[in-house]
Amino acid sequence: MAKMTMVQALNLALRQEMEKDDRVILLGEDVGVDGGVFRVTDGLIDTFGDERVIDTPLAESGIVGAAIGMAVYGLRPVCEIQFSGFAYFNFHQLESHAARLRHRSQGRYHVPMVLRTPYGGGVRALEHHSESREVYYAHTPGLKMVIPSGPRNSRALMVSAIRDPDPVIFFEPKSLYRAFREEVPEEEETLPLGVPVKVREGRDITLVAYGAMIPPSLEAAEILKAEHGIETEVFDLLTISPLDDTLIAESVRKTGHAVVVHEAHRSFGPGAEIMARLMENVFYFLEAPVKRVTGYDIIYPLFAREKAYMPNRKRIVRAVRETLGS
Amino acid sequence: MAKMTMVQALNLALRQEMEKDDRVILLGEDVGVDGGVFRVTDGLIDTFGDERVIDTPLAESGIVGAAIGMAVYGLRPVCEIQFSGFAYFNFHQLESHAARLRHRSQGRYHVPMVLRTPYGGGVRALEHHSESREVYYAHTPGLKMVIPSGPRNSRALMVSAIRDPDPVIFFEPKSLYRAFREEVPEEEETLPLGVPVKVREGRDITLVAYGAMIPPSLEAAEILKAEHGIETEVFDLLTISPLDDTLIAESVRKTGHAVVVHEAHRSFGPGAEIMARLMENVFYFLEAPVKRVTGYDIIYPLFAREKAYMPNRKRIVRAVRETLGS
Amino acid sequence: MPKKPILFSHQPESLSILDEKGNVDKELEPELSEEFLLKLYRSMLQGRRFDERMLNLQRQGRIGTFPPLVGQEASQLGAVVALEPSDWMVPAFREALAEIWRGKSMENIILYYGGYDEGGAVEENRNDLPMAVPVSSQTLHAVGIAMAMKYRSKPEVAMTFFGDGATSEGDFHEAMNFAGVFQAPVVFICQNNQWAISTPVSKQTRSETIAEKAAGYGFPGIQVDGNDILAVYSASREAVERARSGEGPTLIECLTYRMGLHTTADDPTKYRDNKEVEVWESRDPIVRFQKYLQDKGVLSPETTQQYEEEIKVEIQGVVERSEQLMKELGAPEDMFDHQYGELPPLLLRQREEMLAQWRLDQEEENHG
Amino acid sequence: MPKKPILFSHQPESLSILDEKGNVDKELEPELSEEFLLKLYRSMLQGRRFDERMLNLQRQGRIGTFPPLVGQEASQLGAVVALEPSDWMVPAFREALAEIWRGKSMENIILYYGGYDEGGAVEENRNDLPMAVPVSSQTLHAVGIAMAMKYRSKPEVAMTFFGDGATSEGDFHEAMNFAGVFQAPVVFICQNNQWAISTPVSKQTRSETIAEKAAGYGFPGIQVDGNDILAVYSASREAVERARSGEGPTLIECLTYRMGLHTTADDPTKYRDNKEVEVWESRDPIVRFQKYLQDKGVLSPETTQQYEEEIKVEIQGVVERSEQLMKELGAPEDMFDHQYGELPPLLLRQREEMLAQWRLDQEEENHG
Ligand SMILES: Cc1ncc(C[n+]2csc(CCOP(=O)(O)OP(=O)(O)O)c2C)c(N)n1
Ligand SMILES: Cc1ncc(C[n+]2csc(CCOP(=O)(O)OP(=O)(O)O)c2C)c(N)n1
Ligand SMILES: [Mg+2]
Ligand SMILES: [Mg+2]
Repeated sequence: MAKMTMVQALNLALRQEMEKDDRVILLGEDVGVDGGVFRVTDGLIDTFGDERVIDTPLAESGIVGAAIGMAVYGLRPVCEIQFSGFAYFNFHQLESHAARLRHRSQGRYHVPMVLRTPYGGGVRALEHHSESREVYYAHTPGLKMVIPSGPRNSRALMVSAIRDPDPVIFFEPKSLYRAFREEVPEEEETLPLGVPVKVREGRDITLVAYGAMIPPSLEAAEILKAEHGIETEVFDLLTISPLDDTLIAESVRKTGHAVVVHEAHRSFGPGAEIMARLMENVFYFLEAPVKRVTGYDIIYPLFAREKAYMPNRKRIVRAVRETLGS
Repeated sequence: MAKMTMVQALNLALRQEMEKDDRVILLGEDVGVDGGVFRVTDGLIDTFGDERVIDTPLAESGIVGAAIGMAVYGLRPVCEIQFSGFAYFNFHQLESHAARLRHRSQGRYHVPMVLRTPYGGGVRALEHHSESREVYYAHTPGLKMVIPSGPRNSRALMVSAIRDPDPVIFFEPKSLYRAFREEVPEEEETLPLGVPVKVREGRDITLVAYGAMIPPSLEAAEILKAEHGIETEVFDLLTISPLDDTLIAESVRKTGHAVVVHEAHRSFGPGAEIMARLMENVFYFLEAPVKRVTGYDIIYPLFAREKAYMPNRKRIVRAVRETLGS
Repeated sequence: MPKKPILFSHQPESLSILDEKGNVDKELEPELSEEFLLKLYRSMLQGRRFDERMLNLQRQGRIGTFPPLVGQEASQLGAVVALEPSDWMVPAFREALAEIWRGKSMENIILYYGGYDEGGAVEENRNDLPMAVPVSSQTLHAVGIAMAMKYRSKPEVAMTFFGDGATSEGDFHEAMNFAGVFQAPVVFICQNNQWAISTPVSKQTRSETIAEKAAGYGFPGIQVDGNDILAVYSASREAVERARSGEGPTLIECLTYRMGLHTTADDPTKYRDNKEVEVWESRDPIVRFQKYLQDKGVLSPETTQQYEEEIKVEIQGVVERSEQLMKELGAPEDMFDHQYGELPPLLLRQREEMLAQWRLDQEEENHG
Repeated sequence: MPKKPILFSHQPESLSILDEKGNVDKELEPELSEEFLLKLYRSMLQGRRFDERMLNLQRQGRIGTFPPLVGQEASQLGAVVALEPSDWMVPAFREALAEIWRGKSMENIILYYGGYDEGGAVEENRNDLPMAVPVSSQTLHAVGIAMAMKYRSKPEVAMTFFGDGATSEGDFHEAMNFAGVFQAPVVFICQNNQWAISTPVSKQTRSETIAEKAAGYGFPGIQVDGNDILAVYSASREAVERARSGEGPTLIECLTYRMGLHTTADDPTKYRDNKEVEVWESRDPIVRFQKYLQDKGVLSPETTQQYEEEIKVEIQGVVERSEQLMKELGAPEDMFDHQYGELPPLLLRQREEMLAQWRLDQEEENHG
C-alpha cells in the first residue's frame, strides 16, 4: 500500500476505472494537457489520449450537457467543473436533465455520470473559490451528492460513483487535497453510496460532519476526551443525499446529544436536515437541543478573514461542551 | 376597495410603482405585448411603452444579467422568469453577482432588483412547471426570498420588494393567481420584508406555512377546530429568507407543538430550517416532535398524480392530530 | 479608416426547390421513389390530423396543455427522414410528427399530455431522447451523443431540433461551439417558425438569418424554405451525409410558420395579426406537396381520400386505447418509479407514507 | 447542390497600425497630442512594473493568488482610454492596468489580492464595476448598463473586457445578442491572449477569428493587433463614438499574448512551449511603442529613465501603505458589512456569535 494524498488517490481511482472500462471518459476545462488545475487528472491524457481525456472549451453548461448526452449514449463520463463556484453555470443542465432523464424516459435511459468539483474554503483563494453549497444538489431529487474526507475514502467513493447508474455530484474538499496522506491499497476498494460511517466510537455525544470538517471534528473529539473526559461518537456522512440517518439516529438514541458541523451557511444548510431528522426520529431520546457549528449566513469573506468564518476544532469543542452542559 | 385576483393585485403594484418612480422598469420573455403568459404585466406596455416594459430575447441569464447592470446603474428593474423551473438558467447570475455586488464593491453599488417568477404545483402543467425550490435562494446569502399567499399581501409585498435596496426573489404561487379574490386598497400598502405574520390565533399548536399552502392550512385549522376542538395558530412566513423565527418561537413557547407545511421536497427543504430553529430556540418547550407535511423527495409527477404528491388539508389535519396525540 | 476584410471560411447559403405554388425547380429536385414520396405525404397528413385531434381533446378537457405543430409538418418531417434508425434524434417539444416517424406511439403522446409520466417512455426500437421543455438545453445532449458516436467510431449521426427562440439561449451557443470544436457528427435543425410565444424573430436577433450564425462557429449553415419538404430533405440529407463521413456539423434553418397556438394556453390574437397567418396559410406545406405529387402523377385525389379515412380510423383507435390506458394507469405509488437505479431506503419509506396518506385521503373523501 | 449565398450585413475587418518593429503606417496613424502619447507610455510602464512587483509580493507570500497582465498592456489600455470618465468600464479580472487608468488605487488592488474585501471598493470618482471572476458573466452587466443609459438618453457608453476563453460561455452569447437586439451602446473588448489557462484559442473555437462572431449578431466586429496601442485605440475610439451616437455595439478582438502565468497558481510549462513565448516577446507592446515615440522625437531615453524612477518610488509607497493598511484592517466582524442594505436581526445575532467565538479562539490560542 502506498501513502497517498487525496489528489493522488483520486487520480488512482480515475486511472484504474479507465483501465477497466473504456466507457469511462473525462472532460472538462484543463483536465487534459494541464492535468487539471489541482492535478487530479495529471498524466491521464498521456495514457488514454485526448479522445478519452478531453480538454473542452470554457463552458460549464457545455461540459455537463455534453456529458449527459454521452451518458445517455452509454458512456460513463466523469466531468470536472474547475471550482464548485462555477457549477451554477450548469445547474440547469443538472436539474433539468441529469436528474430527470431516467424518470422522463421512464427508465429507458439513465445518466451514469459523475460531476467532480473542488469545494470549500481554507485555501486563501479568490472570490467564488471557497463556498460550500452542497444543499443545492442535496435538495434536488434524482441527484446523489457525495463528499469524501480523506485519500482512502475519496478513492473508494469515486470508484463507486463512477459505477453508480445515476448522476453523482462529487465535491472534493480542496483544503484536504494535499493536507495529509493515507495508505491507499492498489487493489480495488469501493464504499457504498448512501451510508454514513462511524469514524469514532463514543457514548456521550454524537458528532455529525463530513468533508473538510472531519479532521477538526476528530481533533475536537481527541481534545474532548483528553481534557474533559467526554467520549464523542463521530459520523462522517460521505453521502449527503439521499441521506440515510439510521445510524445517526441509533447513535443519538445512545448518547442523547448531538452536534452537527459544516462549512456551509447555517440557514437552510445540511445541518438543518440532520436536526429535522433527529427531531422526527429520536426526539424523545434527546436530552438537550442539537447544536450546529457552521459557516455564517454571509458571503464567504476573502481570505484575511476566513479563519474567523470557518468552523474549527475549538468551536466544535465548545459546542459539544455547551450541549452537554459541561 | 376593489376585489382582485392575485394577478390583478400584482399588476396594480407594478403599475403604481411605475407611475411613482421612473426607475422601475420591467423586462422578460413575453412581458410586453403579450402581458406575460399569466397576464401579470397585462396592459403595462400600453401605458409605459416598450422602453419600460421590455420584451427580451429568450435568454434567462441575459434577462437577469441585464437587470443586474440596470440596477447597478440606478434603475429598479423587475424581471420576470416565465416559470421558476427555468430560473436555473440564470442561477449563476444571481449567486455570483446579484447577491454579491454590494459586498464586492464594499457598498459602492447595490442591486435593487426583483426577480418575479411563478412557482409551485397544482395547475395541471407540463414538466418543469410545478416545482417549489425556494431553498436554492434561501440558502444563498445576499438574496431575499419572498412568497405571498393572497392578492392583498402579494400587492403589498411586491411594492416593498421593488423599494427594497437588495435583490428580492419573488415567487408567485401560480395556483393562487386566480384562485380567489380579496379587497385590495387603491392607496399604497406595503408589508415589511423579513417578518412572518400570524394569520390565525390559537393555543394548541403552531402551524407554519407560506404561499399556496396557506389556504389548505387555514382550512385545516377550521376543520381542526370544528371537528376536534383544536385551536391552531397559523403563521404565514411571507419572507422565507432571511428568516426571522422570533414570532414562531414565541408561539411554540405557548403551544408546545408545531407542524410545518410546504410543497417543496422534504429533505433539505425549508421545513428543516424551521425545525432546526425550534430545536435551537424552544427545545425545552416542545412537548412533541415537530412534524412536516411536504412534497416528497422525488421528481414532481405529471399532473395525473399531482394530487397524491401535494400536501392538502387532510394531510395537515392528520399531522396536527398526530402531533397532539389526539 | 481602411481595414482589411476577414473572409469567412463558410459562406451561408439558402435553398428552395418547391415554391409556394407547388412548382418544382427541376434542377434541384431530389430523386425519390414514389413509395417514399407517398409515405412522406401520408405522414404529413397524419401529423396534421393528429394535431387537430389533440387540440380537440385538449379543448374538451381530456388532456392538458400541448403545443400544436400545424404548419411545421414539412420542416420537421423533411429533416428527420434523412436519418437512419440507428441515428439519434434529440427533439425540443414541438416535433410530435418527427417523433411519430421515428417510432413514438401516438398513445404515448396522448398519455403524456394527459398527465401520465408513462407517456414519456421511449420505445425500445428507436434511439431518441424524449422531448425537452427547457428551451435549447437539449442541443447539448445531441452534441454529447455525437461526441460519443465519434469516440466509438460509429457511422452515426445525432440530429437536434429547436426553435428560433432557442437560438438566443446560451446553451445553443455552447452546443454550436462544442460541435464546431470537436467536429461532432451533429445536425442542428432550427425550425424558425417566426415566433417564440409572442416574440417575433426580429426581436430575437439582429442577424438577418439564423443560418448565418453557423459561420461564427466555423461550420456550414443553410437556410431552407421550411414549408418545402423537398428542400428540407435535400439539405438534411446532405448534412447527415457530411456528418456521417466525418466532416462535422451543419446548421439548417427551416423557414416555416407556427400556424396555430404556441400552446393551448396561448392566445395569439394578443400579439399577431391574422393577416400574417393568412399569408402563411397560402404557403401550406401539405397543399404544396400534394400539388407537386399530383402534377408528377404520383398521387390521385382518391389516394388522398383513402389516406384521410385510414388516418381517421387509426387516430380514433389511438384515442380510445389511450383513454382506456388512462383509466388503468395512475397508481400514485408509481411516481416513485425511475427516480434512481435503486430506490434508496428513504424513498422506500416515503412511498409507504405517501400511499398511506393517499388511502386515508380517499377514505375520507368517500366518507366525508 | 447549387444554393444562393446569404450576404452578411457586417463584414468583419482587421487593423494594424504599428508593426512589430515599431514602424507606423502613416495613413492610419491617429492624431494624438504628445502629452497624451507620453501619458499612455508612462501608464504602460507603470502597469508592467506594478505587475512585476505584485508577482514579487505573491512569491514572498505577502499577497495571495493573482493574475499577471504582462504583455497585455496595449490591449487593455488602448481600449479604455477611449472612454470618458462618465462612461462605464466592466472588467473581467486581468485588467488591473485599465482599472488603474480609470482611477482604481493600487493600494486597493494589493489589499484585494492580500485577502481584504476592502480592496474591492470602487472609488467614488469612477463608474466602473469591480472585477468579475466568473468568466464572461460580466459582459451582460455591461449590456444592462448600456440599456439603462439608452433608457435615460445619456450619451454614455459601457465597455466590457473578457478573454478568448470567455467567448465559449453562454453568457457571452446572450450579451452579444441582447446588445444587437437592443442596439445598446456597448463596446465588447476581447483580449485574445491566445490562452485560457492551458487551452489554446484553437481549441476554444473553430472560427478563424473572434471578431467574425459579431456578424452572427448583426453588428460590426474588428480584429486588431492588440500589441499595437495605436490600432487598439483607433478601433476603440471609433467603436465608442459609434455607440455614443446611437449606432449600437461593436466587438473588438485584440490579438495579444499572456506573457506570464495564468495566475500565480499556474505552471505554463505544463502546456506551452517557451518558443511561443519568445516569439511574442519580440512583439512586446511597450518596446514597440517606445520605438515609435523615440522615432517620432516625442520620447528620449532620459524620459523613460525618469519615468522608471518615478514609478519605482510610487509603487514602493503603494506597497508600504497597503501593508500598513493590512495591519490596521481585518477586524473579523467587518465581514458582516455590505451584506444587505440593513443587516437583518438574524445576521446581527450571528455577528455577535462570531465575535464571541473568535475572541474565545484568540484567548485559547494565547493561553493554550
Ligand atoms: C429555458 C426556457 N425558458 C422559457 C421557457 C418557456 N417557453 C416555452 S416555449 C417558449 C418559446 C420557444 O420559442 P421557439 O424556440 O421559437 O420554439 P417554438 O415555441 O416557436 O416552437 C418559451 C419562452 C422554456 N420552456 N424554457
Ligand atoms: C465560469 C468560470 N469558469 C471557470 C473559471 C476558472 N477560470 C478562471 S480564468 C479561466 C480562463 C479564462 O480564459 P480567458 O477568458 O481567455 O481569459 P484570460 O485568463 O486569458 O485572461 C478559467 C477557466 C472561471 N473563473 N469562471
Ligand atoms: Mg419559434
Ligand atoms: Mg485568454
